[in-house]
Amino acid sequence: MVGSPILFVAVPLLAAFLIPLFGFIWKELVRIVPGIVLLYLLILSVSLYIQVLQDGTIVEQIGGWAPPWGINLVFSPFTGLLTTLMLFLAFIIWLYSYRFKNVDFEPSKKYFILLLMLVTGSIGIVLTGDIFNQFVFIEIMSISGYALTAFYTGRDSAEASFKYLIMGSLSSMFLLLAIILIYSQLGTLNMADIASKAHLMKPEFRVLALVFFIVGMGIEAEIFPLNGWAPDAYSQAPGPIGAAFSGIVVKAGIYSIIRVTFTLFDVEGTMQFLVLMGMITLVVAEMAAIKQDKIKRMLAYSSIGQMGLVLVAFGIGTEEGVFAALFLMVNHALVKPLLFLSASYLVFNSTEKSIRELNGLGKYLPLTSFLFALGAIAIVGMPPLSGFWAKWSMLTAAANSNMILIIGLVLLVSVVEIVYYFRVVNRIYFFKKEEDVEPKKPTINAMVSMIVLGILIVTIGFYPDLITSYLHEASESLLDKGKYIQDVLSAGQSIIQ
Amino acid sequence: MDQISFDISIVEYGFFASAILVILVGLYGALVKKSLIKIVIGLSILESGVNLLLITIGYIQGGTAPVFSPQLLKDMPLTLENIKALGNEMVDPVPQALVLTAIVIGFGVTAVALSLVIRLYRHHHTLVIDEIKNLKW
Amino acid sequence: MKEVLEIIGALFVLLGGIFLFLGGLGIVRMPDAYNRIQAGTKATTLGGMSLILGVGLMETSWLIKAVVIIIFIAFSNPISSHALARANYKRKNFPYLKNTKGVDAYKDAYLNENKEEQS
Amino acid sequence: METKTLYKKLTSVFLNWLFLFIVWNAFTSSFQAQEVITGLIISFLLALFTSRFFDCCSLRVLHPVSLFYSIVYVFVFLIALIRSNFDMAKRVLSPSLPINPGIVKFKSKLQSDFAKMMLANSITLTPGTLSVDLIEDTLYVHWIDVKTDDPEKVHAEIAQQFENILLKIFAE
Amino acid sequence: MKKILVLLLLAVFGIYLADVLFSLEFGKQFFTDGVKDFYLTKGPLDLKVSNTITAIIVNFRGFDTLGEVTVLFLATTAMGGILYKKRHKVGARSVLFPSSQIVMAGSKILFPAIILLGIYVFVHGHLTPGGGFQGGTIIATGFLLMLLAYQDYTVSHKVLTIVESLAGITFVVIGLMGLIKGSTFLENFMPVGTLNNLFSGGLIPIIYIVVGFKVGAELTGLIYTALHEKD
Amino acid sequence: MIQIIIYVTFGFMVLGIIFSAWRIMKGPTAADRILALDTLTTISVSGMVLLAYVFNRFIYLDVALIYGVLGFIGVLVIARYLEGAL
Amino acid sequence: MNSIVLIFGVFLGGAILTYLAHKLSNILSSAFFVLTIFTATVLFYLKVETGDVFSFSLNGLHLEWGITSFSWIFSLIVLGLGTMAAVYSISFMKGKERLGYYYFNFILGIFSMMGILLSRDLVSFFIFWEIMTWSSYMIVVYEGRSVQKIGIKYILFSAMGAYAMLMAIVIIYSQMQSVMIEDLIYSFSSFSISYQIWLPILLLTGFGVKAAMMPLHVWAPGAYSHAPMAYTSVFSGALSKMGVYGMVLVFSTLISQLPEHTIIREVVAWLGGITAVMGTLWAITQDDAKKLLAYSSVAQLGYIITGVAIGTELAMLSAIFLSVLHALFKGTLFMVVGAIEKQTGTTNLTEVTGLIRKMPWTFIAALMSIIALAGIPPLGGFVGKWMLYESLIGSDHYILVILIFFASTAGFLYCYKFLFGFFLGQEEKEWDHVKEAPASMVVPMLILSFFSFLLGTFPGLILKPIDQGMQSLGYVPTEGHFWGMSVLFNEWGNAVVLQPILYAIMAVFLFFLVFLTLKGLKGTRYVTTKDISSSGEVPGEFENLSYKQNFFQPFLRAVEPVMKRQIDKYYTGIGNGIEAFFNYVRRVYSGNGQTYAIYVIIFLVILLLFKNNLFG
Ligand code: NA
Ligand code: NA
Repeated sequence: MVGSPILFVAVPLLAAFLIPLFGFIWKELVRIVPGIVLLYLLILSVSLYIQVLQDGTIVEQIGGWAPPWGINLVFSPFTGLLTTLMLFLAFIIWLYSYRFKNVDFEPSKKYFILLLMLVTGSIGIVLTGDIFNQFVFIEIMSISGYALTAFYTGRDSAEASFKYLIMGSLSSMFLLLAIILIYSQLGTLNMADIASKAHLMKPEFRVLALVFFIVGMGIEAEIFPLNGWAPDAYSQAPGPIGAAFSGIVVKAGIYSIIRVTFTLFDVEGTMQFLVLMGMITLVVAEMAAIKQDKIKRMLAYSSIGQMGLVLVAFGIGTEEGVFAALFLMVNHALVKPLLFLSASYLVFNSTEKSIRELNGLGKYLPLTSFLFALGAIAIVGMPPLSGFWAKWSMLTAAANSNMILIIGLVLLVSVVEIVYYFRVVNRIYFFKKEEDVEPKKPTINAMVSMIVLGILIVTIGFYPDLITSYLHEASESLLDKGKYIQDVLSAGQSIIQ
Repeated sequence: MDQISFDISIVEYGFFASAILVILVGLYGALVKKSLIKIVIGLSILESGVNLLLITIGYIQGGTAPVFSPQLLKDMPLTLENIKALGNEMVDPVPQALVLTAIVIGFGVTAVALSLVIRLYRHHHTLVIDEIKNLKW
Repeated sequence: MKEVLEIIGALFVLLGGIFLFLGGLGIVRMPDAYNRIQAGTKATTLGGMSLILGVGLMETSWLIKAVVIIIFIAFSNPISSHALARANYKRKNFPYLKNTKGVDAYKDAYLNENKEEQS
Repeated sequence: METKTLYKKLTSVFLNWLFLFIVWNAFTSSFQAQEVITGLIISFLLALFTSRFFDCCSLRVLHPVSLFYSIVYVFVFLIALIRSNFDMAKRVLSPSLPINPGIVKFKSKLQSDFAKMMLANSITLTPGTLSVDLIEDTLYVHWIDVKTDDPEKVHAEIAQQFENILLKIFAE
Repeated sequence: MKKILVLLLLAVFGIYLADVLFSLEFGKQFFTDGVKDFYLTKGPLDLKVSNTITAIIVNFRGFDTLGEVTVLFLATTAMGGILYKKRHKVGARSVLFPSSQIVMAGSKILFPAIILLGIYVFVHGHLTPGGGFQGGTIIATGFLLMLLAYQDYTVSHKVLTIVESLAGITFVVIGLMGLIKGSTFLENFMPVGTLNNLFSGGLIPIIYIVVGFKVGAELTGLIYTALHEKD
Repeated sequence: MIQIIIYVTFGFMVLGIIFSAWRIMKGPTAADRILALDTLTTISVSGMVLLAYVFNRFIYLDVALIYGVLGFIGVLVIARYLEGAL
Repeated sequence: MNSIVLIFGVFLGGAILTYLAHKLSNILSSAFFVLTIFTATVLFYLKVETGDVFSFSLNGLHLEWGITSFSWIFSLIVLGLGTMAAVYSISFMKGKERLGYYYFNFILGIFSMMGILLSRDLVSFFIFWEIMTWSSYMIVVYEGRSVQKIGIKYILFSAMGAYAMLMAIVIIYSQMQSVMIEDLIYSFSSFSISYQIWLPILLLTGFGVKAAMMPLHVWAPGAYSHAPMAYTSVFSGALSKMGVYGMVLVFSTLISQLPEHTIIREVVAWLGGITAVMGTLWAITQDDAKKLLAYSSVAQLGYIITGVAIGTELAMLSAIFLSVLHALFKGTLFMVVGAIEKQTGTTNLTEVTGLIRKMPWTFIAALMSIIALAGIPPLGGFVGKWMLYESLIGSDHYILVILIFFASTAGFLYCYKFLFGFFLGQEEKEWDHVKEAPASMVVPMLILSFFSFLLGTFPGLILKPIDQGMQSLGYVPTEGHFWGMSVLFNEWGNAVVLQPILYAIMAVFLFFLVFLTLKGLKGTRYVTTKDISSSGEVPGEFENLSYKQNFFQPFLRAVEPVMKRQIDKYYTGIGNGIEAFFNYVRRVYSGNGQTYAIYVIIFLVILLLFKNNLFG
């Protein structure tokens, strides 16, 4: 036993409560401790993950009560993969954030607490096996998100945060309504228990609960008409937080919607619905992205589009589809943060943060620019970077399910994507610098974090087999609903007997 | 003074209906009112409605609070049967526990919302939501 | 003894109910905020006290806690009424003066206070 | 620390403790040893913490005379309250609403804030009067049926009975 | 126009929701083997907690509560972050507009009583319909009373921070001790005592006391921040 | 007999609540509304105590007390706000 | 180590080294640059033989690299032209910014083209194809802001083409769970009929973009003319041939399996023909040499596409032969333009004039290439075109012959314009200072033009390997092996005896050459444009009377109706429409948080209303 999944929540919480006290001792600890915590959790996650791949899913019962009575955490090949990915990114983002901007002590203390909690919330969403507990974690994540969006004291960040908050409140309302409907029918909140009893629900309750879940989690997962908050929040939050949103937070949103559709309910038509919504999200987001003149906003729309693509891949519903979706998620989780992080330095000193201001920066910030360009090539799915394999998996999965039209549409949209990313790259490298805004050189820690992401993107591009076996394990784990129920509920059954 | 039974059958659906009504009123406020404060109030009302519904779901006809207080136990021995019998007279404790969590969370969100309103007012000198849209398209 | 206490308690309860009703009636009927406060406070305070005392008498083991609530009501109600009355005055809702001599001894103090604030 | 302030402090801690302990027992209403002991400890800790606000009274209030007058006060107050209610009921229920409102003022002889507050509260709950504000030692009272605006007469009319007893209780 | 649209939408939503909910019989339980029966028997029998809600909140679903506490903690942090201003002076409220002397005098005596009430509520969380959140809220209300009555009343930010941090740490550490002493996080490792005694329920009262302190400190902080916002 | 008295009392209280509610809606000044709310609080506290008796649950008295405290401080907050001091 | 991996390693390592070396010194970087390409070339021809296979597995796919005798022919183009262009680049790029960047992408370009040729599976093929696309894009946009639109147009079309190709590959993979090209050829006939039609079309779309086939060519003139000339020679000479390479594969291995393949063939052949005509016409109207050559490339590729599409042995042979030749002469010509640009600073045909004595070697290279391009014997163009005509006639495409012949004839016009514009005509003081380009630029040009001369004269040298390559695609060996000897001394085809005509044409040509040379040696006098007296009219002061100006006015007036149909405009129209639509759509993000909240409820209500349709 290397450790227990509960530590993924307990340790950051402990750290978050400790950080204010540390601030009284030595202010630098406020910055350092989160990094140590994240690093520790990353190591723990990797070792647990290895263990899980060998010995099977770990189900942690909290308070000593077996599911369905107690809350449980499920560390499976699927959730473990996501957790590891999130922690890796969180650590990278921490590394980058360390001295990203020299804000006062008070805000920076809050920044690191909130960042830690943003990550913890996301991980909690992924790990928990209890539907109400997931709601709690969603709230932890959201509140951290609201606060971090409004972190900069400028005018527009509060606006973005307020929109996020309105949508987030609606989201929690719908989630609660769904939970109410389920509870009224089944008297249980445990996901595995719900999954095993879902057939006992009256059909109209089940469908209504599903609809509420889709609306509620669709807001977090940025499905099309529900994602109005996302571009604002992504673009107004500090750069590393934009990276965290696109790399970590939205992944948790997608996870929750997937868990509901794949495990909780077995409602006919859900998969086609995911494809439909994913497609609409993808198309609209890319349409909006192409005309943006703010760099982070463009990245935000692109992020939304990618999430649409992920949903489409999940909606294919086959093992290949899930595999592709996970591949897309991993790729996006590596590339989009890289784009956000590098873009943040490219527009560091400007107030407008417009694409125009990237003109000619290739000369002044060569490595940062290169990493941005690398990210751009990877995100549009051009070989030989990681994005290509993700897209390839997605397209072949679609082809194997005879979704030819989907392939065509996805590729058509990809063309749009290429156009706007290459426009930006063009500006960075081939335009003359106009403004007098002095570009800021990234700090060493920021550089290291970006380079690590860059290396991973290239490595996976050249050698995708590095991760594919894990993705396969994960997708099998997600699809095997019976095993999930068995894993979670077996302990409780033995108690009854 | 032992038995005073209150017949609630006349309001059979009244609780559901009023919870739904509160939800709708809150939503209406959040979706239509122009003032940021009123929107936040709308969201709070909405939240109350959902909480109300949650509580309503857990109600069991004639049930009392799920607290095994001394007055209730009187001199009963603590056996499984006794407890079960008492428990059957009680409302479902789970929604009550959930609602407490939901309320606390809702409170936290409202606090954040109000501080955002203050920030917005500081910058825009208005509370009209239609005038606060610098971020668009 | 127990039955007697129950009966007495029930009467207190009834009396309390009536005064609570009167308090409601008072705030409907009285012509301005100050008078409504007067009516509301007095009636509901007494009503609440009486009702709770009644319950305490009916169930004697509850008496101590009932008294706590009674004391709290007796202590807090006048304070909140006073605070409301004062706030209402500060919002320039002066006492109902139609058909009266227009006695308002507070006005001078209020004006002085305002002057201080401005300086 | 000066002896006097220390004495004052100890007094307020002690009184606070006593007060809180009584309140605690009233809250729990069970006189189990666990509860009582817990109550002693909690009220002591809390008394330490909040004693700097608890300056309502000196040890004098524990003197039998004070306690006796306190009881007297309760009865006087209750009678006044009941009278006031019937007075109010009469006014409320009579169709013509026989009122003649206004704000009058008078000076109180009471010294401590707490005593003044008690007076003001009592006045609020007695027939036809409502304390609007207390500035220094002048009390402004909304009177539903103003009979006089001479402070002396006002004092005699609406405050005298309480003030006398309060003076005895707080020994001022 | 927008109003009509919204009304129409809400009508549809309401009708669907009502349609489904009205198919439930009010006051009847639909499911047969929900988790509540387990709680209603294990709570008093195994945990010796008479308030089953408390048993659920602190023990069966104690993890939610940890999250809940975190949410509040985050809300205070968030509020502080959102309203942060560079030259922020604590205690900048004007003393020009004092509260009434009556309220001042009253709150002096009410304040300790209200705090005591709060403590009573969270200490008896396992016996009465109270608990850490309720008690904490009442305590914060006490501080609110003082802040209302005394314009220059200040609450030490540092003390609040220390209280809420320590309380949070205690909560997590208690949980982790469960992991070490028992086998799982938040598992009870203390004797449970007798039902309806003050000292019963194992860890539950301890956790609820911790929660009470934490919530009290956090809400007080929130109120304090909000009242001092005006510039 | 006692049951009837309690029913009657509830009847009175409901009337009181209706009157208060009417005043809350009618106003006209903010103080009127808050006053009515305050009245409502007192009536509710009393009602809770009475319900505690009806359901024979001592623990409900705590609820009533706390409700009273919160209502009182709520009124003070609003009063202070109306004064313009917040 | 496998030789293929080794070569790829050399390319990649060299690219990175070159880039890094650039940080130290330009000379070192240039050295690495040339060395990399040379080493790779040498290694390739020494070590790699047909049948060498490197196979590996990636992401669950079986992938294979190896050369076939068919792709070997194209490797000649890539490496031959690549090497020359690399050498040429050194001087050409001297003093320019971002050399490391240029070299890096240049090497990646060559590398990716070799990768395409070495890929025996579709995924590798696609990966290299994409690397080729973005590396060439990087160079197209080298000039900066002014070429933003051109770059975007290029990447847009390339991406659409590539994704059409990717779609096909994905479908193929789903059909046979393999991406090997040979598996595809083997199991293509078992695909459903709609796939049998659509897959080739998708693939052809992809290849058609790179081969600048109408109507997918619109990116080409801009991209060709705005990249640095050193690269354009590779771009137009080799990179576009990758499209041809792919088309050959598709036509010879897939479409030939279709029972009803004639329609696709006809359509593409006609597109090729039209491309040839239009390209020629557009080329004629250009006053800028780069543009002129760019359009000319489009036209030439048109011939080649026609040949590929017709797909008879002779047609295919001619198409591939023309591909090789086109690489040689068009590569040279772009280098010539580059040299002139380098020396004079402009490539405008109406400005530069009379360079024949100042840049004689450049002139010779240009002349040889022009002649080859125009199809005058004995240089290659003639052989190729003649074979094409014959194959068209042989397959009864009479109208196409007329088209191609028209294009070919009209092609003389721009050839003349090019040659005359730059080199002949009056010398002007303005260009007095112009000197011959440095040797490292001249030599590659001369080498290339020498080869176009050699292959034109001895087509057998290349036709034989081409023939072998075609056999690997399933063509039977060409009848009688009569390509084994030089065109000069052999009878031409079975039907026509060519020698008399040939000799006649050659006599004219020789005379022309001698005349020009003599004239060049004698020297010309300096005149100004005002010296011209024209039919009694007194020209106005600002009238440019240089006859290069509006040279083909009457001709153009005649073909004006055709020219008006500018495909570009349609694309622009479509583009604007799409953009406007996108702009309209994104207004759903109105910026009002409340509106977003209403969207949520609308979405909810839609789901509720249609829940029975959506969720069973
Ligand atoms: Na009152
Ligand atoms: Na009150």
